[in-house]
Amino acid sequence: AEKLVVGTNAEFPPFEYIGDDGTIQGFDADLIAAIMGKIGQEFEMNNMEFGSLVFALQNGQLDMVIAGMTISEERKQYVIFSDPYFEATQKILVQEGSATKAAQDITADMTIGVQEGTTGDMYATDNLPAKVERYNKALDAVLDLKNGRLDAVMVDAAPSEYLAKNVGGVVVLEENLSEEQYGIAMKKEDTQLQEKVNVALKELVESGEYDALYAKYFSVIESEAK
Amino acid sequence: MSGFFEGLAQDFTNNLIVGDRYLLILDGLKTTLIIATGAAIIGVLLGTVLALMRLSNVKIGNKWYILRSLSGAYVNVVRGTPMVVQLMMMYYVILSSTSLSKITISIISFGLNSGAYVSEMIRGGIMAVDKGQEEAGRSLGLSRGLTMRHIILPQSIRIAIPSLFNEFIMLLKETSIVGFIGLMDLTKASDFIRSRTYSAFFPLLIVAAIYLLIVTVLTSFFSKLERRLRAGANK
Amino acid sequence: MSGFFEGLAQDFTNNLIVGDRYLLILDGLKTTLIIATGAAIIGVLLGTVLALMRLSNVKIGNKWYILRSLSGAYVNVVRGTPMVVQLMMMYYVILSSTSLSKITISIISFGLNSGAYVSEMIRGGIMAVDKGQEEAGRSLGLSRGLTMRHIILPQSIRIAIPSLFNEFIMLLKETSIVGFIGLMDLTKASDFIRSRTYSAFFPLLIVAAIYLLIVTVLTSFFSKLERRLRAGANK
Amino acid sequence: MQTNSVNPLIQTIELEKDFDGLKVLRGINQSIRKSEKVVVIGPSGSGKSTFLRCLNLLEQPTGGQILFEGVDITDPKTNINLVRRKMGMVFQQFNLFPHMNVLQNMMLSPIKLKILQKEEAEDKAMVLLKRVGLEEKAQAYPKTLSGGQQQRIAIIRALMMEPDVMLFDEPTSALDPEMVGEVLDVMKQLAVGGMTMVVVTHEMGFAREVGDRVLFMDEGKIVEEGKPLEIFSQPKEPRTIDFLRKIL
Amino acid sequence: MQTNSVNPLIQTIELEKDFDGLKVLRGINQSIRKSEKVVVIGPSGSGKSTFLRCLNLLEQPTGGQILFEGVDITDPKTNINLVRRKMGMVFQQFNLFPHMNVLQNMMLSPIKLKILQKEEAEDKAMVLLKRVGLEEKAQAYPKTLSGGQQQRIAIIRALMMEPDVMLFDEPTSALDPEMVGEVLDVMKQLAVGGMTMVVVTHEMGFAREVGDRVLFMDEGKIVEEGKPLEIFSQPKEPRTIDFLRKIL
Ligand SMILES: Nc1ncnc2c1ncn2[C@@H]1O[C@H](COP(=O)(O)OP(=O)(O)OP(=O)(O)O)[C@@H](O)[C@H]1O
Ligand SMILES: Nc1ncnc2c1ncn2[C@@H]1O[C@H](COP(=O)(O)OP(=O)(O)OP(=O)(O)O)[C@@H](O)[C@H]1O
Ligand SMILES: [Mg+2]
Ligand SMILES: [Mg+2]
Repeated sequence: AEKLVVGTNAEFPPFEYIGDDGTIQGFDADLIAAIMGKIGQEFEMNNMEFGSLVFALQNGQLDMVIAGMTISEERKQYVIFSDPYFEATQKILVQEGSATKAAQDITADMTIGVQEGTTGDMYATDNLPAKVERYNKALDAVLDLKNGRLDAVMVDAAPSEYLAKNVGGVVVLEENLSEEQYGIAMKKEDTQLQEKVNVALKELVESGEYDALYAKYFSVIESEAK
Repeated sequence: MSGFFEGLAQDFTNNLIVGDRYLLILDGLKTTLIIATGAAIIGVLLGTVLALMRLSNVKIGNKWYILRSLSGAYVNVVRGTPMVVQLMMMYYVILSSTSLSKITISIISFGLNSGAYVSEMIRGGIMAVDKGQEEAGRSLGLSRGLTMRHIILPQSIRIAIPSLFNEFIMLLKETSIVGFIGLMDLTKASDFIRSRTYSAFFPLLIVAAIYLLIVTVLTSFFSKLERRLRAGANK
Repeated sequence: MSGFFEGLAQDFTNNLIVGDRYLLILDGLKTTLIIATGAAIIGVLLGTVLALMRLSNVKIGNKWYILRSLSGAYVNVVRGTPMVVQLMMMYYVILSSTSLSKITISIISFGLNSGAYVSEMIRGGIMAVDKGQEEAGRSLGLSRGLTMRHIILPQSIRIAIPSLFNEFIMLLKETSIVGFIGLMDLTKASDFIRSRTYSAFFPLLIVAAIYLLIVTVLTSFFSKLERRLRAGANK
Repeated sequence: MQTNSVNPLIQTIELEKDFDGLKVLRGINQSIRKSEKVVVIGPSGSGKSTFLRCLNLLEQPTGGQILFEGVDITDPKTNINLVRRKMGMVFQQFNLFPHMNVLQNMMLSPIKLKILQKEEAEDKAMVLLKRVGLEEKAQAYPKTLSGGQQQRIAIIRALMMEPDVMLFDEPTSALDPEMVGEVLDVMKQLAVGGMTMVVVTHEMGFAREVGDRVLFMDEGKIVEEGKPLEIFSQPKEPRTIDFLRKIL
Repeated sequence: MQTNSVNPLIQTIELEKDFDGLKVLRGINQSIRKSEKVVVIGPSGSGKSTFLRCLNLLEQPTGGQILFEGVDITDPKTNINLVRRKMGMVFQQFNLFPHMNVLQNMMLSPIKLKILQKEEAEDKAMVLLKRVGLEEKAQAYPKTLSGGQQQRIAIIRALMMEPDVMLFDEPTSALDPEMVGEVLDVMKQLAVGGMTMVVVTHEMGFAREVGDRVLFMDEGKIVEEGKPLEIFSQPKEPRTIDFLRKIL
């Protein structure tokens, strides 16, 4: 069969990022490779802006998207999702020693950074009074936070831990701001593919391969965060 | 056919009206215009200084050699590297510890960039003034400085004006890369709408049309202005 | 002082050596050069055709009016919108349903863009050829076409060559925005290294230095070439 | 005012030329016989160049007719490229092709129009070059030649087409004074050979020596004409008198 | 070869000029008296312009000396701007300032150098304009004037500085023939007024009528000099003979 094109945005470690050899690596990359292996499907990855992924899927440029993408009602109007493969929540990052301790401390004269088109972007835009600045990658927002150009950043939990640890000088607040689940997005008409992906996912969980992957990418963070 | 127009009307509503998204476009346009205008002003001032530094030589000897080579080096470095790289260098490195806003940093970056190009235009204008003009000035007993100020510079700026106008238009288009540092200009506004409406065609089309409109209006305005200036020069 | 140099050495190792990251830079450079070269070729071919279309008028009457205005409209639209917008339009809309690679799409986009600018250069070259040259050709009994081919075009290309060289250099720098569609060129390579090493200064510096080096080498090479061509013209 | 003549080679009838409303030629009636040498003089802007350029349709007349060897060449159906071959033109600015050497300049037209083979063209060019004393410049590029040398080449480049008439538009006024002579010599040689010539010039000596007829133009009209001696020593029109007083 | 004279206004001693090794002046020894009119002739490239331009240091000599009113102006300590005020220069290409009208052209230097008040300068300019018959052009811009008018303005622009000597470099050779007369008339008027003049020109009539002395230059040297009548009717040097034969 033809190669499928899987879209992602490799600016979202540890789910997806560009490795030292220039290829896309991370939890999502390994997971999709395992799934494709199970269903015997060749594929290639295509890296683009997060904000363009759903659109490019609809458009036919992509066949699937795995990008730490939250299953949302809004997105479901345009695409279909696999069963959830990851539990996630939104977190707020602030500078070390900041007076901001929770979402309610955020005021209208503050600026909050997000990655464009993510659920963090949607949440901050809809629920927080602050001015929202949208970046192509979460890292740039965190760097600006560190440099004092932003008062806070809102990103998914796993990447916030990862970035906080690597950038330094910023901390992740305790508060969980949402309950979300990541799914693999596909074109509306590809229900057969959806079926196969779900079956493969279930097999991976049952065989323990999923846990091994999880451990590979998240055990360090979990232990440190606790 | 009517389906096509309905689709278009639907696109129009989704992309511009829902959530007052046209406001984003207007805001983005404002940002674009502010950056381009601010940068153009810095560019012309810096460019003139650089051009005079570059020409501050010729007959005075080695005394001015430092100014001359500084100016030359600046122009070469700026013209030898892409604007995106310069912008990121400014934002992430050189000005990263300042509290300057993204707009200010963009104005500075584009202004410093434009200055290098403008200096070449003004230098070209100076060199395009007939050699006889300087000789006529000097043989009337005027000094180098007076000749430059009253005879050469007025003529060279008139010569450089078409390229200066063109530089402003280039600048306007080039600011479209400020999205690289997360600033919401006109281009980035289309990006944002795309991330919400999951359609690319309409936002891009609108934004392209706005740029085209501005450039077309400016071009015809500038060429009228030029014609008037030229007519004035020959009375 | 020695601390500074140690820091620099440390940066060098972290940013380039660890994980063979210099390979990313080399790959990016290759991509940049491929896009610029491919686009330049398309640009010159398209530009010549557009210039001839634009001039395919003057005395033949209305027959060629369509070609002329098509060419004019194309040039105005391309020059009236930012390259970033054109690139996204190509990638997300016009060529989105093709299976062309990002590199190919970039080459096409930059080539179509460059063609508009090149056509103005060649047109400028044609108009800069002394009017007397055409008159001399025609009064020897040569047709419009023969005069264009043997007398005007050879001279106008020689006139346009400096701007064509310059266009290639501009192109090389402008390709630095292909990161907008997720293609890893030289500039984007520095971005990736930044995502890995969390330091912006060194990767940007390296990449800026590479651009500067290429532009400097090309500039001096081109100006030597030009001098040789000019010498050839006057034997 | 019109010259009666047998066998006019060129005849203009009420020839007019407007440039966007600016009337530059206002009805010129002239017949030029075979072998005749006509010299055109007149103040700057009077239309001398325009008159000459209309004759070989470098300018399209806006009124009247031009008959060349009996054929109306202002008729859109005439093949103007064929007509121009028979009318050599020499310009004030020489207009040699700078990207070609002297031989290539001379051979371009006969070869591209398939009138001569390459060898024939080269032989012919060498004969002409010898005649004007420039055979050793065959391989030289125009930039390396003096103005006088360039203009001599321009003349024989036109002769390569074996024209029936030669039109000269101030052929010596872009030259340094010392080089004027060598160009006029070539033109005299041509005149002696029987070429029909129309020459716009300020060289009154040449006009006197070579001209059969002098036309004085002013404001787009031929104001006075006659033999050189008549015009120069007994001009009748006040404008002619005024012009000659200034110039001589 | 040197003219003996009392009170030389300008004296050149072994004046030399190289352009990157190209020897353009090879030792010129000349004395020019107050009120003297010197005409310089010679073939193209012989160094006439360079000689003239060295006199007011538009070109820096590479050897020898120039004494102006007894002062060595090649000495780096001389204020060259002060010297140039006393030497008016008129160029072949007029070189009026195109962005200024006629009055502004004339008033620029006296006002900027604080020699005259604005009103004085204007009055003086109007007097000069009247003298050359161009008072109604005071507000005109150079582009709207004929070549002859422009050159007359250029001459009186130089006169605004009340120079002690006027240098002319082929002042009429960019003019249409009908305009040559009006410019030569102004120059004659100036000569009659007693101005010291050094004139490079091909106008032999002017040289004969106005010149006190003619210098024939060739290859960077004054090859022959003398009264105009001597030089034109009995030239001695073969090179002079050859040049005059070509040009007359
Ligand atoms: N292509 C043109 N477009 C508009 N006006 C023109 C054009 N060519 C010539 N003219 C005008 O026509 C008039 C006559 O010009 P023409 O060149 O025939 O004069 P001329 O007698 O040859 O003058 P000169 O001695 O200066 O060469 C002038 O007023 C000139 O400005
Ligand atoms: N700035 C310069 N640099 C190099 N060579 C020059 C320069 N100016 C003049 N020359 C050369 O010096 C020589 C003499 O030039 P100059 O202009 O003095 O001659 P001229 O007698 O005035 O000639 P013409 O009658 O053509 O005006 C020429 O060979 C010329 O090429
Ligand atoms: Mg003419
Ligand atoms: Mg000279």
